[in-house]
Amino acid sequence: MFKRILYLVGIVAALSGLMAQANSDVQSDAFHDGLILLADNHADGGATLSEEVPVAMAEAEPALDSGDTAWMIMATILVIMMSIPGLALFYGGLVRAKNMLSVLMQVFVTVSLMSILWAIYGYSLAATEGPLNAIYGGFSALFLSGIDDTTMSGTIPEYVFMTFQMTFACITPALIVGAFAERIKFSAVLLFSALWLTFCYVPIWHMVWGGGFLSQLGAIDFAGGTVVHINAGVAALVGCILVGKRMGYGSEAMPPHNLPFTMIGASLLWVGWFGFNVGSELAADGTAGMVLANTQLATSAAVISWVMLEWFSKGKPTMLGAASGAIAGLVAITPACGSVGPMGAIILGLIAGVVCLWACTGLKSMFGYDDSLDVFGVHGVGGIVGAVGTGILMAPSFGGVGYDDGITMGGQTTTQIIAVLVTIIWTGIISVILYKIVDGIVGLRPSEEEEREGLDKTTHGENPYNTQP
Amino acid sequence: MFKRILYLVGIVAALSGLMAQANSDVQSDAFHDGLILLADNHADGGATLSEEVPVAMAEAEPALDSGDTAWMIMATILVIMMSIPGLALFYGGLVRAKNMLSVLMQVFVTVSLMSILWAIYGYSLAATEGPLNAIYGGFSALFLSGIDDTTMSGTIPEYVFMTFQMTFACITPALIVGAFAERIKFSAVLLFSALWLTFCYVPIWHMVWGGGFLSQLGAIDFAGGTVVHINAGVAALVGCILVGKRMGYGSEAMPPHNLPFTMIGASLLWVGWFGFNVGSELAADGTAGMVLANTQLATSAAVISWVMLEWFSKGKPTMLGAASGAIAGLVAITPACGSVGPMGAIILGLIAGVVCLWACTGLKSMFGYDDSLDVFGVHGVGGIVGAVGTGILMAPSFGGVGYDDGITMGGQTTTQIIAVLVTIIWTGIISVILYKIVDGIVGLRPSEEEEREGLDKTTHGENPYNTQP
Amino acid sequence: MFKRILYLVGIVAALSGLMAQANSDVQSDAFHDGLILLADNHADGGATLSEEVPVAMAEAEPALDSGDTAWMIMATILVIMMSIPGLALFYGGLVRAKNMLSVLMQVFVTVSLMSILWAIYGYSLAATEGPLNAIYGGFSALFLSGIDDTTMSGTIPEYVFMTFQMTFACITPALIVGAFAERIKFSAVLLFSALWLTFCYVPIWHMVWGGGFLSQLGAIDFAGGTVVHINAGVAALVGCILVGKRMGYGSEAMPPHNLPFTMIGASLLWVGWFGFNVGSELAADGTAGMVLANTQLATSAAVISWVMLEWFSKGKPTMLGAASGAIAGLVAITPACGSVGPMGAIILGLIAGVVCLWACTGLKSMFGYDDSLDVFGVHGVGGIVGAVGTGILMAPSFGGVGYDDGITMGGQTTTQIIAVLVTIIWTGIISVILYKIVDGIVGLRPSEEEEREGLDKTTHGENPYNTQP
Amino acid sequence: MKLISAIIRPFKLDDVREALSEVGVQGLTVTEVKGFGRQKGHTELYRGAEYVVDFLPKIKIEVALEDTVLEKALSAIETSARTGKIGDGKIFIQPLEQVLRIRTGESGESAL
Amino acid sequence: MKLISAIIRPFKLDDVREALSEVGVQGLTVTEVKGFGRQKGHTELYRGAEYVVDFLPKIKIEVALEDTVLEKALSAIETSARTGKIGDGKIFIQPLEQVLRIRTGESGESAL
Amino acid sequence: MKLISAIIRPFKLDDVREALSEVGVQGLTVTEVKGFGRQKGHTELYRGAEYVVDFLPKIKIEVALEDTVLEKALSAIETSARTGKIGDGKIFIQPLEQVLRIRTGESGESAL
Ligand SMILES: Nc1ncnc2c1ncn2[C@@H]1O[C@H](COP(=O)(O)OP(=O)(O)O)[C@@H](O)[C@H]1O
Ligand SMILES: Nc1ncnc2c1ncn2[C@@H]1O[C@H](COP(=O)(O)OP(=O)(O)O)[C@@H](O)[C@H]1O
Ligand SMILES: Nc1ncnc2c1ncn2[C@@H]1O[C@H](COP(=O)(O)OP(=O)(O)O)[C@@H](O)[C@H]1O
Repeated sequence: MFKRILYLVGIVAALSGLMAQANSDVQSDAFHDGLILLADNHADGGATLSEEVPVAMAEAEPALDSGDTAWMIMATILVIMMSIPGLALFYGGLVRAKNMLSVLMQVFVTVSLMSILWAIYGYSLAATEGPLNAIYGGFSALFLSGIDDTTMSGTIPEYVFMTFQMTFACITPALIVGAFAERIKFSAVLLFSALWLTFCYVPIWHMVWGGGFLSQLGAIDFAGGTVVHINAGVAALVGCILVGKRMGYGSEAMPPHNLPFTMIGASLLWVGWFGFNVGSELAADGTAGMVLANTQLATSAAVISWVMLEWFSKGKPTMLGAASGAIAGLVAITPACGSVGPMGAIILGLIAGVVCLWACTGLKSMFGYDDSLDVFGVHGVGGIVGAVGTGILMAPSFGGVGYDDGITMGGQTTTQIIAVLVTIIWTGIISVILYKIVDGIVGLRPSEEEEREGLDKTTHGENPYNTQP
Repeated sequence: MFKRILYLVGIVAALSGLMAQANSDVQSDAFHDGLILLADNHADGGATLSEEVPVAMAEAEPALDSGDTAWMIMATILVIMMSIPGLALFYGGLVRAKNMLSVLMQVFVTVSLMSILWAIYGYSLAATEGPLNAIYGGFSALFLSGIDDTTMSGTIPEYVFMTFQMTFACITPALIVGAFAERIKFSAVLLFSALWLTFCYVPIWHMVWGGGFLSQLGAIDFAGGTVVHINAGVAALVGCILVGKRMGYGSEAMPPHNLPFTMIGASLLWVGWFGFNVGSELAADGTAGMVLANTQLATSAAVISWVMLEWFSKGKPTMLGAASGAIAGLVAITPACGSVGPMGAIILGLIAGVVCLWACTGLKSMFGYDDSLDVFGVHGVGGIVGAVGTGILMAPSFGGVGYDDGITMGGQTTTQIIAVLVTIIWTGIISVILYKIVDGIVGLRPSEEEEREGLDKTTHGENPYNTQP
Repeated sequence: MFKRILYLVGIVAALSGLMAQANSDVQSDAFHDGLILLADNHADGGATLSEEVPVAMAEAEPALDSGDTAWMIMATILVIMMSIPGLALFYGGLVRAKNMLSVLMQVFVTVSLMSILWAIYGYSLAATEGPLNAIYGGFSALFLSGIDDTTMSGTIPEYVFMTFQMTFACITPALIVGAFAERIKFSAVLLFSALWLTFCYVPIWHMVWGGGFLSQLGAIDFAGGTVVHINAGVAALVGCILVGKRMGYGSEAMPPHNLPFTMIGASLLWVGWFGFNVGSELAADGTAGMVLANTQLATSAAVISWVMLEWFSKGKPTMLGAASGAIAGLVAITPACGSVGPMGAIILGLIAGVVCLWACTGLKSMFGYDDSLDVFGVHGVGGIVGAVGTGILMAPSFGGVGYDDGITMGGQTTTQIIAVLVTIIWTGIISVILYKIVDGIVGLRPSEEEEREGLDKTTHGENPYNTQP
Repeated sequence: MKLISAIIRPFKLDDVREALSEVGVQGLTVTEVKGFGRQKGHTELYRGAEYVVDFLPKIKIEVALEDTVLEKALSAIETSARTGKIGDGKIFIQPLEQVLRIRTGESGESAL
Repeated sequence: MKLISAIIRPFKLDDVREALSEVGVQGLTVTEVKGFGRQKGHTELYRGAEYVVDFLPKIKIEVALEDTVLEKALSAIETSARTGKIGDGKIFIQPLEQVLRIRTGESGESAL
Repeated sequence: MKLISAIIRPFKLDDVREALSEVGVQGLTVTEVKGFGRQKGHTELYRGAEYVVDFLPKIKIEVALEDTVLEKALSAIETSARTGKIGDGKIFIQPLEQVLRIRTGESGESAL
């Protein structure tokens, strides 16, 4: 416990000193056996490296398993479907018609750009070993050098693992755009995404999954509660505050322009999320089956709890509520899905639905920020519920897989909270800096005239719907 | 044959006596070896248990096959995509704009609720052995107790099998909502679905796939012709009659509000249905390949026959006809896909397209019921065509896999008809009771004012499309 | 080189003589070991048969691999999703609202019809050995005779291979309809598709993948750059010229009626294309992983280059540009994905985005044809970029897999160009004839009145959107 | 000649059209509009944010007619469009100086 | 001043606008409407159920103009919108008492 | 009585409605229209093909009112709808002979 607080202090110190000495604090004794281990490590939700090293050493190089590979190829494809068209439609349906294409475009092009950056340097900096290993990986796989069709990552080809992780790097920055939708420059989105991938996503990935200091602490994040959702949620909150409110926010009605698109998007996110969560097992095995069941149950439970709370409190159960509940449940189960049992998943989902509804209404109006599509309320808050809930609901008494030897519920939960706080602090601070840089270079916000006319026309020169005769 | 009629009489008697003695009639000599067997049994399309028991006994516990598991995880995901967004859009596009969200919502929330109920008690009552084993399973897997990430069901983790079957339990009640779309209370849909799952879906599942009496009879239902489609189709017919016609039905035009959505829905149903049908093999093997081909061919054939009949009889081939034909073909091949050959599949599809078109027009107008989205015409009638057609087209002369030793075409077809009739009678009677119960508790139908204004606004407080400036 | 030109002359001669003696020119020495080999051959991107025969001979009949089978079932399903709803929506969103359903319908019913024709004779003529083996296969698998659930094609069931290839035969003719969208008779589409499948698709398939003369030449077409994209693109160009321009083309604005649908379609094409490209490996192995990465990277790169060029040259980056860029990248990487490395894929994508944008604007306006949805500009030109680019970028210096012993970059590239020219000439000439035949039998073009009113109303008797109260 | 514009409830359109046909009106033009008046709107909810929707969907029917049919047409609309609840709508009567039929160039009452 | 409202076929909109520009009309306002008249509708088919669609899509063009341009404008519309088949539409001419330009507050003919 | 039709910018609708309420106008009817005038359109780009869009989205507000409120209503609209840039729109004033309230059959000013 004391040691954990030390780490926390350490990382804050590291941040203030702009990462210069972060390295010396924690890197010391860990040895990181490259990608095979990485895959195991990821699959085990970040169990400490020290335990695993000997095992990995003893094992022969695992052979390619065609079943695992088949599943991981599909999982990769499913995560792509989450972003396009899933996330794009989920977000697009919620904005006003005049900004529909701008949102679709931001997601579509961000995904494309992140793919390329991930291949060029992202994967290397995240998933290899480097001089600043507590926080960043190294440069050995720049331009994917050293990888070919025979390189393995556990029982699957490394190309598959790399591409699977690429899809995570695509969707995470795309999540953020919901926060300042309808009032952001397209160039700002692209520039910010590129910077944010480099300075927030990659280091948190490395800290949690790549053998960095949070994985050594024993933080569990099966499929990305901290790396993806809290990370994106915090950047979103910072973004919507720095960019400022939409013109007319609070006085004009800004209803979703096409809820059926939002429902399609939510459904495809749900469907694709199985790639995200079950895929994070990196194999088609018994744990994968458990993750499959957990993901479906937590999501369903969150739909029910969000809708019921709306029904009882406002008198009407809404389709947008059901869709939002689904995403909240998916977010919350993401870190937990490899550790809790099905009934624990249901409990987590029920809680996530209620808490995220409150975050999108009560919390938001309390502070008055304009998070257009509730990225923080759903991903940030849902991610926190999931990350902390993992520590509790993985207890055998809730049907979970139980703790590692010598770890108590309190201990694990504290570790989880530390990982959450590190993510919030790191991303919170760095994001502020990055938004300022972007504002300086290309500017964040379009002119009032452009915002009023809608970004589709003014930025993209297109009109989403042309039904005139 | 005589014995079969006895069974039929028995089940009717059982029903009148409210299931009290159903048990004693048929349970007698069967012994049911739990889940491993279940899986085999399902895969074999309901071959009688007596044959399989010794084999299953003799076999060692099969090991996990990562290829089969990979495929079954995907199949599960595909069936989820069938419901959301597939079915939801297929239905949603067909109603008037003012009820769009109500339909999306009914499907979305029904799916969520059924998931949870299946995990809590549905799976146990369907797939384990119980005191009323001819009809219902037992309570040993309540809350999924006894299942963990090492429990197997054949070559796949039991969690995967359980979740795969969960998705069937999700979509089946959701199919029914098409029959009384545009004029049903949301609370009635949820309550009816929960009751119907418990008293119609679970017992028919157990009878046909869970070692109950229809599987002992030798009825073949590879992927759910009776369990899913006839079952839902009959409940739909009963429902639309009891709920009554839509206001203005017959006098006002009620054209589909968005056929492109219906086309997307039909396409995703088609795509997802491979999970449904090929997944029911529970393995990635040669039979799975055959099912894949059969599903594609029957569906295509039904598209062609529906469209051609429209073209010749009404002068215009319609997009809605093509989409409806696809669903009709998919329904019809569902029970047959593991037994017929590709040319048999084409024949079955051609027949299904023509018969279902007639059922949605001639039959419906003959009796004058308002089955809003033709659930009975497509799923009920298509299911019957498929179930009976299986008995005939599985003959080697049609390229099918042939009959079990000692079974003739006539014999098998009679068995198929019995299974169809049992399903119709069981679900017909129980559904009437359930609708009455629901009507008593929450009421089935919204007020006239609410129906006229549209359920989106009045029940859900939302508007699907907001394109005003 | 000289030999290659001889082949080219040979094929042109064969064409003029209406295929009568094509056979004698090239069939001579090749021996073709049926389907197992075929699968290998396809997977190897058309490496010469002579090398492989001994290996294939020596190997025992490969056993079914459940992982490979699982992946290939999914790949098949993904390719179906590319056509419906993917391609249908991509195209449908681009036409005017009054022709929306006609486009959806043309794609949907073409897919259905091609499925059946492929099962009846297409597969046999393409994938077996025949008397005209340089160009066509034989009749041994008519009606799929000889195939059952135990027949294998490599490590997967032959039924799976056959159905996978069926989905290619479905989407290829469907691609063509974009060229003459909004002004074609529905009956003409169906008749032309059936003829074109028989006289263009099947022979090119056999030439390139079925042991025909182009595969013997050593042309590499991993997943269908020539067979699918150039083939369809050329037929499209011929078609739009012969059918003539849309009424009002050039004077009236014809903006896309629903760009969000186009974006959904493009996204699902992207997602499904992994089935197309990675599936063409016919296994879940290391090469499959490489194809996965290459496909994602080339597509992303083409999105970026198309959008950037638009942005710099016209001042606005458009959503339609991003979607079109994605398709251009996908097309270009299709033949190359098994031979180039990830950085080569990025280069190819960057080039494809720029060249195809020019083809859809500069080239098209230079010649003044009305290729409604730019099928030639994207598929034809993109396919050529990819096929030729394969020859260059597969060099080890670009990170590619390198050439076969004794083959130089110049040699391979020449072979690629020959394969492209053969496809262009074959399909160019035959398509003209087929369009004339179709024009003679059912007529190509609807009346002016019908075209003005829109094909939805006049041909299909439906209206896509009915939002009136 | 007069031009009447009637604002009615959308679901009454078919009734009104039939009633007008019965009194001899042969043509009319319909526009989808939004009305604001005494009739109360409803509340919509999007993630807990409540919007009051004041503009309600209405249908505007425009009919050009001879003075002699005016009374009958007005009472046809009134009867067929009335529900008795707030929001039934209004009828506006304006002078119409001239009508032309584009197809034939006819003008005046014969152009109706 | 007069206010003319012309109901025309949708695909004639561009022609009519050009014809009006040529006679000096500088502004106009367009509404999508549905028309019911002598022109026969068509039948739509949804799963065998046939619906007769009587209301056909039309375009309403409203133009405010000085009395002096009236004749030229009318004949410009008539010529450019005519196909000679039933359903070409009507032109209604109404008195216009006053026009204001919101931007400047100008009124009367200078506001047109 | 008068019928005023104001063509305004869409985003000004709420302001105008409020301004009219303040001067006592109790009801109005709104139509989505497209306007063509001095205000320049914009260019749209579809795969490199450029289309000039001349018809811009506008809102038409129709208000029937007593002669006594006319002046106040006109200036309420002018003030609330003005941005000072080209394209602010016009107000047309027409005579209104009669108004009927469908629900009650009332006519004249009490029907407003
Ligand atoms: N002064 C007015 N000018 C124009 N349209 C009006 C006016 N007053 C009412 N309307 C229209 O009539 C509709 C019905 O009016 P409302 O006051 O709600 O009920 P009622 O007609 O029963 O008095 C409104 O929605 C609006 O479209
Ligand atoms: N009396 C009328 N009042 C208002 N609109 C009318 C009237 N008669 C016709 N129209 C409009 O004119 C259109 C064309 O009229 P129609 O009778 O079909 O053909 P035509 O103009 O050739 O006589 C109709 O669709 C309708 O919109
Ligand atoms: N003569 C006219 N008749 C009918 N509507 C007009 C006329 N002139 C302008 N309008 C309408 O007014 C709108 C604004 O006019 P415009 O000339 O663009 O700017 P302004 O109102 O500032 O002069 C146009 O878009 C059109 O809808």
